[in-house]
Amino acid sequence: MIKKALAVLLLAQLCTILFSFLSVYQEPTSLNAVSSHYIHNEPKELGAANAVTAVVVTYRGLDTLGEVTILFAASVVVGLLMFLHKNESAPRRDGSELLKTGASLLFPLILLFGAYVFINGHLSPGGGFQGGAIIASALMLTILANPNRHVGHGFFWAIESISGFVFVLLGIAGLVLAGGFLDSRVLPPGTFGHVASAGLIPVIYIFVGLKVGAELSSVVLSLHGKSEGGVQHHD
Amino acid sequence: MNIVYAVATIFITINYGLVLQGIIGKVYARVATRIGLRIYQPYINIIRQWVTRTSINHGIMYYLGPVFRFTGGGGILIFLPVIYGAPFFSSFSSAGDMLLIMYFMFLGTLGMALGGGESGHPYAAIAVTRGLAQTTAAEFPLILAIFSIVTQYQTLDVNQIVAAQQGSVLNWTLFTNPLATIAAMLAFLGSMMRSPFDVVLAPQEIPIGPPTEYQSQFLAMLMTNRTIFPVAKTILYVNLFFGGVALQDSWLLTFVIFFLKTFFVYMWSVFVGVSFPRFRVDQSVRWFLKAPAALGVLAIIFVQTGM
Amino acid sequence: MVEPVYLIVVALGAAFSLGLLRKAGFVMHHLVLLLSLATMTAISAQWTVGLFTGSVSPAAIPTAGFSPPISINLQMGKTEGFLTLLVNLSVFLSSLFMIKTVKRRSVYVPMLMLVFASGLNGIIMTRDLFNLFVFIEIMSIALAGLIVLNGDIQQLGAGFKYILAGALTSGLMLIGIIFTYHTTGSLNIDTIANALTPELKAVGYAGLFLIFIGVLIELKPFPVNGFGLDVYESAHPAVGAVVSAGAATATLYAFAKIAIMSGDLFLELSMVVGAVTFVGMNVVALQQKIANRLLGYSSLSQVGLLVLVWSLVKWQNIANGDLIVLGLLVTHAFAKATLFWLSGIIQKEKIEDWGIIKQRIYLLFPFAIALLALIGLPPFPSFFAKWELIMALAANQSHLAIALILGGSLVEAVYLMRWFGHAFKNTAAEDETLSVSFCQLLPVFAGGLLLIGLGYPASLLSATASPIPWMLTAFVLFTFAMEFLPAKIKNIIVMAAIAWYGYPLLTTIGGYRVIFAGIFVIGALVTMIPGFSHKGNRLGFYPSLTMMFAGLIGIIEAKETMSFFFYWEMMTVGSYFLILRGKNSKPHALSYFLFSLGGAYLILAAFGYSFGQTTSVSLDTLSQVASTPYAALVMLFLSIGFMTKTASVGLHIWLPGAHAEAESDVSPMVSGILLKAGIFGLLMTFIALGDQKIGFVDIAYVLSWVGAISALVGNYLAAMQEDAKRLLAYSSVGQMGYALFGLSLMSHLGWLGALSLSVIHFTYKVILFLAVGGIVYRLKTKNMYEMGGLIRKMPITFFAVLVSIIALSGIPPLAGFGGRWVAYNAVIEKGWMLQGAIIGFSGIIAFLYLFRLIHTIFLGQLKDAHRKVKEAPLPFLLPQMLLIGLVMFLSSRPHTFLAPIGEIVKEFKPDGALTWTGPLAQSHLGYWDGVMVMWVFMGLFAANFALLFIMNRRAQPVKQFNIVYAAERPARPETTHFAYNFFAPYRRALGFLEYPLATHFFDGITDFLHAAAGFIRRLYTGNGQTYLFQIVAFVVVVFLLANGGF
Amino acid sequence: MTSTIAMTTGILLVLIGLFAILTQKDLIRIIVGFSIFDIGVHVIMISIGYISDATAPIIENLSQLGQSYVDPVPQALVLTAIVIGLGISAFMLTFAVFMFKKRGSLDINSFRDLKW
Repeated sequence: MIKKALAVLLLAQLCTILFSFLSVYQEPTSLNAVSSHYIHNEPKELGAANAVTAVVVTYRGLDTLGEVTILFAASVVVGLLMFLHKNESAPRRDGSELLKTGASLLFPLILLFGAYVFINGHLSPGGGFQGGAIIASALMLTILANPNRHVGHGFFWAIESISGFVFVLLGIAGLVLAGGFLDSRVLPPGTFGHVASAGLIPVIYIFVGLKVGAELSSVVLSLHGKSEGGVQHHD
Repeated sequence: MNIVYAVATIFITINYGLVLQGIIGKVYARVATRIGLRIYQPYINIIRQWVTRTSINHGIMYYLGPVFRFTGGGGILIFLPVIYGAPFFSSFSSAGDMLLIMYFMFLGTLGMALGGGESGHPYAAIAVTRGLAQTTAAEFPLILAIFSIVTQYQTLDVNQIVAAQQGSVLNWTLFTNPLATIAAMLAFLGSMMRSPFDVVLAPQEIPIGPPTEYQSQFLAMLMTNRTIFPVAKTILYVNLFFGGVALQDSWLLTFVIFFLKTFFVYMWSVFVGVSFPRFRVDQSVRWFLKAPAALGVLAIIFVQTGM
Repeated sequence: MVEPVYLIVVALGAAFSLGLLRKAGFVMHHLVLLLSLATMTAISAQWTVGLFTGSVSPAAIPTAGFSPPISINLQMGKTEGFLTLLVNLSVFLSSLFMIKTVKRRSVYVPMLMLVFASGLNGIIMTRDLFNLFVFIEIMSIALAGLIVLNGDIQQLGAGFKYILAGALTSGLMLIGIIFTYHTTGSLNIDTIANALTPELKAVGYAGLFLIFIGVLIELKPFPVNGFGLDVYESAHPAVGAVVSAGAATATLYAFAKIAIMSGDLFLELSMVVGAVTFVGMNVVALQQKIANRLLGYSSLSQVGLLVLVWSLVKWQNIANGDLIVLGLLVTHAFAKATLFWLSGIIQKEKIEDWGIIKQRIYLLFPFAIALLALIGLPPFPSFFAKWELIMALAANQSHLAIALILGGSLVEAVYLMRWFGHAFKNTAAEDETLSVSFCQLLPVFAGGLLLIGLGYPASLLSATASPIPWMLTAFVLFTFAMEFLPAKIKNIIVMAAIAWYGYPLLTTIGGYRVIFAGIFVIGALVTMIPGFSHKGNRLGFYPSLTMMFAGLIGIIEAKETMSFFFYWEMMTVGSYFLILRGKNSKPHALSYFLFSLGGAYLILAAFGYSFGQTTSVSLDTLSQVASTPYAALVMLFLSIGFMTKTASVGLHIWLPGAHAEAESDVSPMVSGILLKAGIFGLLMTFIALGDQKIGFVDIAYVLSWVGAISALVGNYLAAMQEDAKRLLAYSSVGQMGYALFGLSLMSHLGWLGALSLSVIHFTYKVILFLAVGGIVYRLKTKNMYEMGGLIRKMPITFFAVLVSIIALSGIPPLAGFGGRWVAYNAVIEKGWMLQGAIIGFSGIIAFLYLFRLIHTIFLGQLKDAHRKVKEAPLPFLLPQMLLIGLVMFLSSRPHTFLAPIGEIVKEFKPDGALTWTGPLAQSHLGYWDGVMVMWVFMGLFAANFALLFIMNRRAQPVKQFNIVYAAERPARPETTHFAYNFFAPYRRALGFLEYPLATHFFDGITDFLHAAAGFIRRLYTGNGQTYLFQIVAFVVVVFLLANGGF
Repeated sequence: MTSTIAMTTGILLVLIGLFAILTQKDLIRIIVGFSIFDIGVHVIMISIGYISDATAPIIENLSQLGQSYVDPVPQALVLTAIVIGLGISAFMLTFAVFMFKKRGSLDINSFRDLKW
C-alpha cells in the first residue's frame, strides 16, 4: 500500500514535468523548415508519394537500418536463449480442425497482403515494417493452429540474413553510386505515384519487409520452442 | 702535558672519592646507631680486589665492560673543568661543552650494562632495565634545569657558567635561578643510586646487581670508577649551580672550598637517602615527571619571560 | 581514407552475413567476427592517426546524399576517431578473449558482438538526436543479449533488470526527443544547439531535461545503478570488459553531446550527479568482496568521475580539458578491460581467492598495471590527466572539486590495492590449477602495454609542464624486460645502472640535493649487496626496486613540480611492491600505500595551488607562493604530505608494520633510505616557504611539537616491542621526529642538525636492519625473547650493532653526537625549550630500546636451538662493514661532513652558522672538538684496557651457565634469559603513551566508511522493480533539484 | 486542441503504464505495463506533428503540394519507435519465459540472486 502511495506520489511529480511542457505547448500552424523540405522537395528529390516513407527509408535511412538491426538483435538473443535452453519444452495440445483449416486457408492470403503492403510502402500508408509484421502474423497463426508442428528455422535465418545483407549493400550502393550511404537515388526516380518509382525506396522496403517478417517469425518460432535452433558446437 | 694533568686529576679524585666513601659509610652507620667500618675501609676493599689472583671471564664484552665503564667515568672527569681557572684541573675541557659531558656519562653506563649482560646473569639485565628506566625520568628535570640556566647564561661552556657565578655568593645559580637548582638537585638524587631511588640496585641485595658476575680486577676497576663517577657528577653540579670552584690564591683554600662544596652536594643525596624509604621504579619514574619536571618547566618559563 | 560510415556498415554486414554462415562452424564465425573488428579498428586507427597528425581534416559525413538537418549525418573528428578506435580495439580484444572462454559456442555471440560494435560506433559518430537514440537501443539490446551468454538464472535476472531499466529511460528519452523536436524544429544536434535561444530553452526545458536525464541514467549514476552492477557481476568477463571499455565510453560521449547541445543548461546538475556517483560508488565498493561486482562499482565510480570532470572542464572552460577527459577515459577503458579479462582467466568469484593468480605469476604485471593506472599513478595517461586537472582546478580555486576527486580516488585505492594484496599474498588451494591460453593472454598484455604506451604521448600534451625526464622510467621498463634473468645478474645490472647514473649526478647536482642524492645513490648500492644472497630470479623484485630508486633519484633531479610528483609517486609504488613482498606484510603494505597516496594527494593539491598562484611549475619558483594568500595552505599541505613519508606521529601507524614485515634486505632500504625522501621534501618546502602562519599559529611551531612528540612516542614504543624489526621501525619514527623537529626550528643549526642526522641515521639504521635481517635469516624469528647469547655465534654482527647503537644514541665519541650537539645548540638558540626537553627525554628513552636490542639478542643466555647458528651470510655483512667504516670515519673526523653541510645550509640560513677551526666547532653557545674527544676516548680506553689486561690476562673463560645463581646453576637458558616485557616498570609508569590514538582515529574513519558502505548498499535490493522505483524517483528528484522545487 | 487532447491521453497512458510497472509483481504484467507506457509515448510523439486541418503527408500527385500536410517526421520517428518497442517487448517476454522456466515463478521478487 505504501508502495502504491509512493508510486502515485512519484508519478504525480513526473506528471508535473510532462505537463510543464504541455502547459506551454502550442500546436504548430505550419511545418517547420525540415518537414516542409520533406513535403515540398521530396517529390522532386526522391519521387516517393508517401513522404513518411521517404523520410523513413532515405532521409533517415540510418534509423531504419538501426531498427532492423534492433529486431535482428532481438531475434538473435531469442535464438541464443533457445540454443542455451533447448529440449526444455513439453508437447502442447493441438489446435482444433477448424482452426487448422482456417489458418492454412488464410496463410497465403496474409502473406500476399503483407507483400502488398511493403511493395506499396512508398505510395500509400504502410511499408516494410507493417508488411513484415503482417507476414509474421501469418506464421504465428499457423503455429497457434498447429502447436506441435515442426517449422524449419533455417529458412527464416537465410531470408533475414540475405535481406539484411542486401540492405547494407544497397546502402553502400548509394554511397558509391549516388550522394551518400543509403541514398536511394541510385535508380532513377521514375514516374511519380507508380510502383516502380522513387529510386531504391521500394527495393529497400522489400528487403526490409522480408527481413522484418523473417525476424519476427523467427522470434515467434523461437518462443514457440519447437525449432531446431542454431547450429551448435560443443567443446 | 695535558695527559699528565689528566692522570693526576683522576688519581686525586680517586683518593678523594675513597675518603668520601669512608665518611659516608660512617654517616650511614651512625644514623643507624652503629659504629661502622673504619674510614679507610674503601682503600682496603679496592686494593684487595686489584690484587686478587683468581679471575673468570665470560667473554669479550664482559671483559670490556669495566673498561668502558672506567673510560666513561674518567672521561667526564677530564672533560670537566674541575677547578675553574686552573689548567691543571681542566685538562681536556676544551674538547667540548656541557652537552659533551652530559652525553659522555652514558658511555660508561652502556659499557657496564653490556658487560653485565654478557655474563648471562638475569639480575644484571634486571638491574639495567630498572636503572635505565629510572635514569630517563630523572634526566628530564635535569634537562629542563640545564636549558633554563643555559638560557640564563647564554652559553653551554661550563667554564663560562662558572665565570658568571663569580664575585658573590648571590651570583650562584642557586640564588639567581633557584627553581632550576631545585629541579636539578631533585634529579641529582635519581642518579646517585641512593634511597629512595636505589631500587635499581635491589638485585644487588640478592647477590650484587649489574656487577653480579664481576670479581677481582674487573670489580676493582668498577669500584674505582664508582669512587670517581659520583664525584665527577657532583663537580658538575657544583659548577652549574653552586658557583663552581675557582682557583684561589692558595691551593689549600681552593681545595677546602672544593671539598666543602662537593661534600655538601654529595651529602645531600646521602641525607635524603638515609631519611626516605625506597620507591619502586614506576613510582620513581612518575615522581620525577611530576614535581621536579614541573619545577624545571617553571624555571624555563621564568628565564624566558625574564621574571 | 575509408569512409567512416564503413565502421557501421562492416559490423552490420558481417553480422547479417553470419546468419548465412550459421553452419560454417565456430572457426569461421570467429574469423568473420575478428576480421570485421580488425577492419573497423584499422579504419578508426587510420582516421585517428590522420586527424592527430593533421594529414586529414575532420569529416562531416551526410547520409543519403543530403546535408543535415535534412538527413542524418555522422561526424569523424579527433574525438570520434579516438573513441571509435578505443571501443573497436576493446571489442576486438574481448572477442579474441572469448574464443577460449565461452563454454557453449554458437553463432549468436559473434553476431551480437558485431551488432554491439556497430551500436557503439554509431553512438559515437552520429550527430542526430533520434539516431543517437536508435544506436543506444541497438547497443542496449545487443548488450542485454551478451549478458546472458551462459543463460543461467543470474544472467537472465540481470539482463531483464537491465532491459527493464533501459526501456523506462528510453521511453522518457523519446518523449524528450519529440518535445525538443517540437521546440527547435530539428533533430540534428548541432542545429538544435544553435537554435536554442534562452527563451526556447525555457519553453523546451522539459524535453531537454528528459533527454539529459535519460542519457544520464544510461551512465548508471549513483544510486540508480543497481541494474548496472548486476550486469557487471553476472556477465561474462569479456562482456564486462566491453561494457566497461566500450559501452561506458560511447555512452559518455553521447552524454557529452547532449550536454553540449543543451548549452550549459545541465552542467551543474551533472557535476553534482558525477561527484555523488564517484564518491558514493567508491565508498560502497569498500564492502564488496566479489571481484566482478567490485569491478562494476569501480567502473561506475569512474564513469561518475568522468561525468564530473567533463562537466567541470566545460563549466570552467579548462584549456586542456579534452585531454584530461580523454586521458582518464582511455585509462579507465583499458585498465578496466584488462581487469575483466584477468577475471575471466582467474575465474574466482571472491577477491580473497585471487591468490591463484600466482600460478601464472606473470599475470601479476598486467594486474598491477591496470590497478595502478586506475588509481592514476605514473606513468599512465590518467596520471597526467589528473595532474592537469588538479592544476586547472586549483588555479580556478575549486576546492570542493579537488577535495572530492582526491578523496574519492583515495577510497578507490583502498579497495583496489586491498584486492592486489589478496592476489599477491593469498595462497590458492593446492588442487586448483589455472589454465591460460594465448587468446586470453594477448588481450591482457595488450591492455597493459597500451596503458604504459599511452602514458608517453599523454605526458607530452601537458599544458602546464614540460615533459618529464623519461630516462629513469625507461630503465624501469627495461627491468621488466629482463625479468627472466637470474637475480644475481639482475642485481649487478641494476647496481651498475645506478652507479652509472648516480655518479655524474653526485658530482653535478650541488646544493642541498647532493646530500640526499648521496644517501639515495650510495644507499642503493650498499643495500643492494645483500641481494646477492638470493637464489632464483626473484620475480618482481627488481622492477619494484628500480622503480623506488628511480623515483628517489627522480625527485632529486626534478626541476618542475610535475616531474617531482611523477617520480614521487613512482617511488611510492615501487616501495609499496617491495614492502608487499614481506611474508606478513599484506595489511601493512596497504596502509603504507594509502598513507603515501593520501600524502601524495596533499602534495598534488599544494602544487596545484602553487601553480594557480604563480602560474609556474618550476620547483625553484615555489618560493613565490610565499607572498600569496595560499602560502600557509601550500605549506601545510606539503608538510603533511611529506610527513606521511617521514611517519610523523599521527601519520606513523603504517610504518612499524611496513618496515618490520618487509624482507630482510628491503627493510634497510625503506627505513634507512626511503624515509629521507620525506625529509628532502620537507626541507624543500621549508626552503621555499619559510615561516608561515595560519591565523596566529606558526606552522613550524606546530611541526616542532609534532616532531618532538613523534620522537617521544616513537622511542617509547620502540622500547616496548618484542619484535626486533618493529623495534627498529619505531626507532625510525622517533629519529624522523628529531629530523622534523630540527627542520622546524628554521635556523641554521636546526637544519644542520636535521641534515647530519639524516646522513647518520642512514648509516646506522641500514646497519641495524641488515644486522637484524641477517639474524632473522639465520634464526627464522624476529622475537627478541627467542634470541639471546648470540655474541659468540655472530661476533661481527654484534660489533656492527654495537657501533651503530652507540652512534644512534648519540654517545660520544661516535658520529651521532655531532648531530645532537648541533641540535641542542639550535634548540637553545631558538628557545623552544619544552619541545627540546621532550626531544632530550626521548633521546634518553632511546637507550632503553637500544640496550634491549643488543642485550636480548646478543647477550644473556644462548638458546639450545641456536647452538649451531652460523654468522650471517657475507652479502649481509659486507654492507655493514662498509657502513661501519663510514661511521668510524665520520666519527673520527666529524668536521669533514658537518662543515660542508653547514656550507650548504648557509645558502638558505646564513645566520648562526658554526665556526670551524680545524675540527673544533664553535657555536655562539658552546664548542666541541670531535677529534679531540675521539683521542681522549681512545687514550683512556687503551690505558684502561692495558691496565686490566696486565692485571688479569690469565682470567679463565667459563661456560654459559657458570654464574652465581642462588647457589646453583640455571638449567635452561629460557628461564634465565631476561627478555620478555623488558621494561615492565616503565610500562606501568608511562603506559598511557601506548594508547593507539592515531590507530583508533584512522580505524574509526575506515570503520565509519565501511559501515556507511554496508548501509548504503542496501539500496541495491536486487529487485528490479525497486530499481525502477529508484529511477523514477531519481528523475523526479533531479528535476526538483534543478528547479529548486523542494 | 486535438493535439492537446491526444498528448494528454498519451501522458495519461504513460503514467498508467508506469504505475503498472512500479506496482505489479508479475513479470508479464510489468511487461504489459511497459507496452502501455510505450504506446503512451508513441501517442505523445504522433500528437506533436499534428497540424489542425492538415492531411496525411501522402502526396497523391505533384499538383497537391500546396495543400497543408501534417509533419511527416514524428510519423517516421514513431514508426521506428514502435518497432524498437516491439523488439524490446519481444525481448522482455523471451526473458520472462526463460526466467519462468528456470525458477518456476514470475514474481519479480524472486529474482534477487544479485544484490548489494
